[in-house]
Amino acid sequence: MMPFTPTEMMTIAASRALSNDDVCFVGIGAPSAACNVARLTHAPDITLIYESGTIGTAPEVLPLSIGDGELCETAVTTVSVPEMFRYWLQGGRISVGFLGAAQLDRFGNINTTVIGPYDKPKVRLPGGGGAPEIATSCKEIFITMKQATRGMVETIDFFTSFGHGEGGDHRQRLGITTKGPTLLITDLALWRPDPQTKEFTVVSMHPGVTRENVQDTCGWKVRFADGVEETPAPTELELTTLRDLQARTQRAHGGKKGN
Amino acid sequence: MMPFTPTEMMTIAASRALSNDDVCFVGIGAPSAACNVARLTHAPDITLIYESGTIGTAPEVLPLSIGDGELCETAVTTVSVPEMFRYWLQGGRISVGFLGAAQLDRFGNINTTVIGPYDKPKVRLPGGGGAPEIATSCKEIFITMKQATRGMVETIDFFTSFGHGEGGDHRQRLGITTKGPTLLITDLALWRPDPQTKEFTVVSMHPGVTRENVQDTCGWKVRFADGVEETPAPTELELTTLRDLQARTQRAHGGKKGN
Amino acid sequence: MAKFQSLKDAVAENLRDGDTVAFEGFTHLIPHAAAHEAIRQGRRDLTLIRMTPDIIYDQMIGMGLAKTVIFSYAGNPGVGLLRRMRDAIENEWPRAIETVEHSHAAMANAYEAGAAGLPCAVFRGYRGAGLKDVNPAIKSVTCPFTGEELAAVPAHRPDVSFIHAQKANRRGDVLVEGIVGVQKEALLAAKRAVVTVEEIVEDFDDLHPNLCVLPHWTVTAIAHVPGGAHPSYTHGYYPRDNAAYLEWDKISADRDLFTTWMKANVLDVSPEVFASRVEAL
Amino acid sequence: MAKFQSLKDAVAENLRDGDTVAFEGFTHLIPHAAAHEAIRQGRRDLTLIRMTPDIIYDQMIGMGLAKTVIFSYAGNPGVGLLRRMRDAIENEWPRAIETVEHSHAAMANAYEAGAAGLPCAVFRGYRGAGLKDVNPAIKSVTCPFTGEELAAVPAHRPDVSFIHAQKANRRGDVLVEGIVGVQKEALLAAKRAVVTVEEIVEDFDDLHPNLCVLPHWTVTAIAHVPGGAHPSYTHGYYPRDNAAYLEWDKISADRDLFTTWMKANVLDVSPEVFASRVEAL
Repeated sequence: MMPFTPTEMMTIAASRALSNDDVCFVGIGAPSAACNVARLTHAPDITLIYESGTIGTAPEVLPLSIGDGELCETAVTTVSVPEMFRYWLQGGRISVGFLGAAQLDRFGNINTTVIGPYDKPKVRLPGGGGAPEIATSCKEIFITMKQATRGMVETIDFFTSFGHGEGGDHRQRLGITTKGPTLLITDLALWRPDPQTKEFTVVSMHPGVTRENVQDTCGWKVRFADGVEETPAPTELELTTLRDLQARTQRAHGGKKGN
Repeated sequence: MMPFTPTEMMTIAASRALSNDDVCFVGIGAPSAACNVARLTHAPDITLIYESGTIGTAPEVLPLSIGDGELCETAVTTVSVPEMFRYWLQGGRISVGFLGAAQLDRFGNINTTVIGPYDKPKVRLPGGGGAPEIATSCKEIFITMKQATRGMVETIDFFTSFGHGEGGDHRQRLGITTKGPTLLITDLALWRPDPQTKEFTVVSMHPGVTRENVQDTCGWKVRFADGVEETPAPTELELTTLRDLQARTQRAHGGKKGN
Repeated sequence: MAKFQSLKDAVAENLRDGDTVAFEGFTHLIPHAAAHEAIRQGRRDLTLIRMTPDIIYDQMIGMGLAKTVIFSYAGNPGVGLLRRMRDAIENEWPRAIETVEHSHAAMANAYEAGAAGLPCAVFRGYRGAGLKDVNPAIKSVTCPFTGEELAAVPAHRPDVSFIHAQKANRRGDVLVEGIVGVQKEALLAAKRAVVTVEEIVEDFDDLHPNLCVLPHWTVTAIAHVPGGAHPSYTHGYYPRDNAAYLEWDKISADRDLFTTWMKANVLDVSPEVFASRVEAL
Repeated sequence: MAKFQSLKDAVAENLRDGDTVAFEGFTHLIPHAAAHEAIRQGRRDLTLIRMTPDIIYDQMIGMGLAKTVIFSYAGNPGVGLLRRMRDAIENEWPRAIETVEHSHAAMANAYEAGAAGLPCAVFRGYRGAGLKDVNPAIKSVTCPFTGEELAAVPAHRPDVSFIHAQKANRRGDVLVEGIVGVQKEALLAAKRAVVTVEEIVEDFDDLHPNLCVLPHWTVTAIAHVPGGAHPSYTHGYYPRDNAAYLEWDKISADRDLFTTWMKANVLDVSPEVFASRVEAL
């Protein structure tokens, strides 16, 4: 087994959750790496969509922004941003939406808007961008984040995007017909919502991770599934693919600055 | 003076009402000929838009349909039909819309839907197409038709598109801010709405036409403006341009049939 | 995922009696070959959606396939009336049909809303117009900011849409170019989408990034039918057969002539005939 | 009708204190040169609309031009936070600003509705999300056919929009290609539209008919500013200056450093400097 970092494990675990038939709405950072590792390994025909309007992209390097030129150059087609949100996202054509979080609660509700009160924030975060509608229009949502008690919290400061709300059938009660968060991929574990309560439950821990590691980095009392599995370690192919992608990306984006 | 037909006079009179800065929503038939004669004579920079999505077209021959290939080939750009109706027509970007009529009343209300009752029509006409929204979204409307008592009627059988309704400020009362019909061009005369009542009033008669000719071919009692003018006869340039256009069109569309 | 198959199989698998169906194409790219295949397969009780019913629906209505027609302009463009559709409305021949009539703006917006997954389209329309008194599918909503009353119509959500396009590539992506009409919207609004194409090419690598390409996973079936739009046209392949449109005015004027023509030119032939029809154009 | 003029004149004639203005470009084609000219001319009390405020609004906010910012994602894409915008919100430096926050879907739909001449945009959005509790500009309408509650937001109708594009021709038609973003909508939604371009060419005769071309009569002013999107990019001309985006994180972290940088790189230079900035990329 090649040695690997927790972040690499997280990215590779996320990539494994994707299949050849998926149509993914990709964010920047870990989701982008995961989606492209999937494309370069077991899911060569996966469709990657970035909200800049690029549909079916196959970038050689990871984009720094969601609107990098290479996304357009390698796309099947590039549409306007209103069309992206109307026909493609709202139209219900996306199978998996990836979201990250500054704060996350046990029901997959996400805050990326403010720390503190909205009107007088302690920290003004970037805000939701596409997330409020990604969270409800994609057939299902995968969340990726590194575990930390200040990120995985009992109560989020702002509902940037809706996961399972208060849990149970809260989505259905709001008339939302999509599944919402079905998978949380952290640097330590894989979590899936309990079928009834919708509370995220640890179903698999990454190699070498203990229950204490998971609980110590999570702000709510963690539930573990019966028979928690061990996430298979990254294969050599997965790790090499990810590292090559990141090395190519580094070279491409480390280019010289304009005058 | 070259001899000319009443239809030629109608087309040329309509073309004169257009200027270089106009953005015209063009129908098929007489309006299309008028718009293109204007473009080929005094208004070379006029913008012609056909509802097929072709913006700024300059066809060499008149299209048989509003979606002929040449409209696209000579256009500044070709957009989708939903965009045409949303951004370009509803967006308020069209200065002049041309409409024809099967039945027309004195207030510029138009019927192209049915003769007889809607549910049991004596004649089922093609219907409105773009007309209902052209009539209210363009800054002003020009109507062209050949005069006949069965066409210019006291009461139309169906309100396909709204002109001045019952006259007066009826448009404003419906919240419509555009001018509506400002000019009726027939084969005998030019008509403009009375500033107060909005009833179409003859302001100019074509050469050789008498008041009796106008009244005999109109189903309502005709009002004549103080000091009715004589429409200047077509110039040689206008007539030649129209006839050349029609001859080119004839040759182009008279082509052989597929097997 | 797009399946490459014969037009016969694509129609048989995707069009059922009683379906709501759109055959779209705005003057350009009208899918005549697909409609003829539907006629040969004898589908019944269809609800036909199309902005301009045109010759294509005149033929389907005249052959008795239609129960309802949702439309906005029932003319033979540049020629005159649709005589088979009139005969069905005025005289119930060969059967009575229901009509649901809209404006072009309403129809275009209804396709757009269907593609956008919305239940209805909202636009500024029908002000002072008579259709809203005779079509109960025309309602209104009030802008919560200005109080303006806007028109609302139900989104089009066909069971299946048929379009004709220039090209597919081997993966099943489809290119539509020129006058693109409402085809993208009609396809994305539908549960199933069948596309006939002039040509199948290896890949689309040389295309400009902003062209209208429908990814393979939005398409149910693709059939290779050169000439499949005739007597409509395909930009870059063959021109509109204007003479055929003029001729239709005569053929459709008489029930017997119509019936004989349909037998000889539709019922007794197969989709391959379309390629030869456009050869001389 | 498009008027060809210097960027200085185009900004002076079209942007006034107190205006509602959009500088659009979605990662690609961000009109930095036009924003710098607005900063040099010292406009005040602007309501700035933009999906992703980005470096361009971070600079305008930090220089005190903004009264209100209407936005949906206030980050430095791929890098982090917008430190000048944060400083204005958290510490009212250099002045307090009001924020009106939406989702991307709402902003895109609001531009679309503006271009379409509608008073509001209707879409399926904000379900379960917190923004509708803090932004009174988020309301709802009910679908008259299904009873579904849909989100409604006011259409964007800027007094003036600024975009950067690849090319204009001599008539003043403008070509935007690649990632086209919301630029067409931002331009058509505005009362006045100013476009900076990389290049002015004789005509557009060789363009594919379906490209995004804005006819000259939709454009108020065109200024020729090569490199005018830097550090954003222009597809076909120069790449994104990723290093400049990373560097901005440091410059914007400190008020003095920011002020010094703005003087040296914005206040004391002219639009011609943009051409040289992209030379080495």
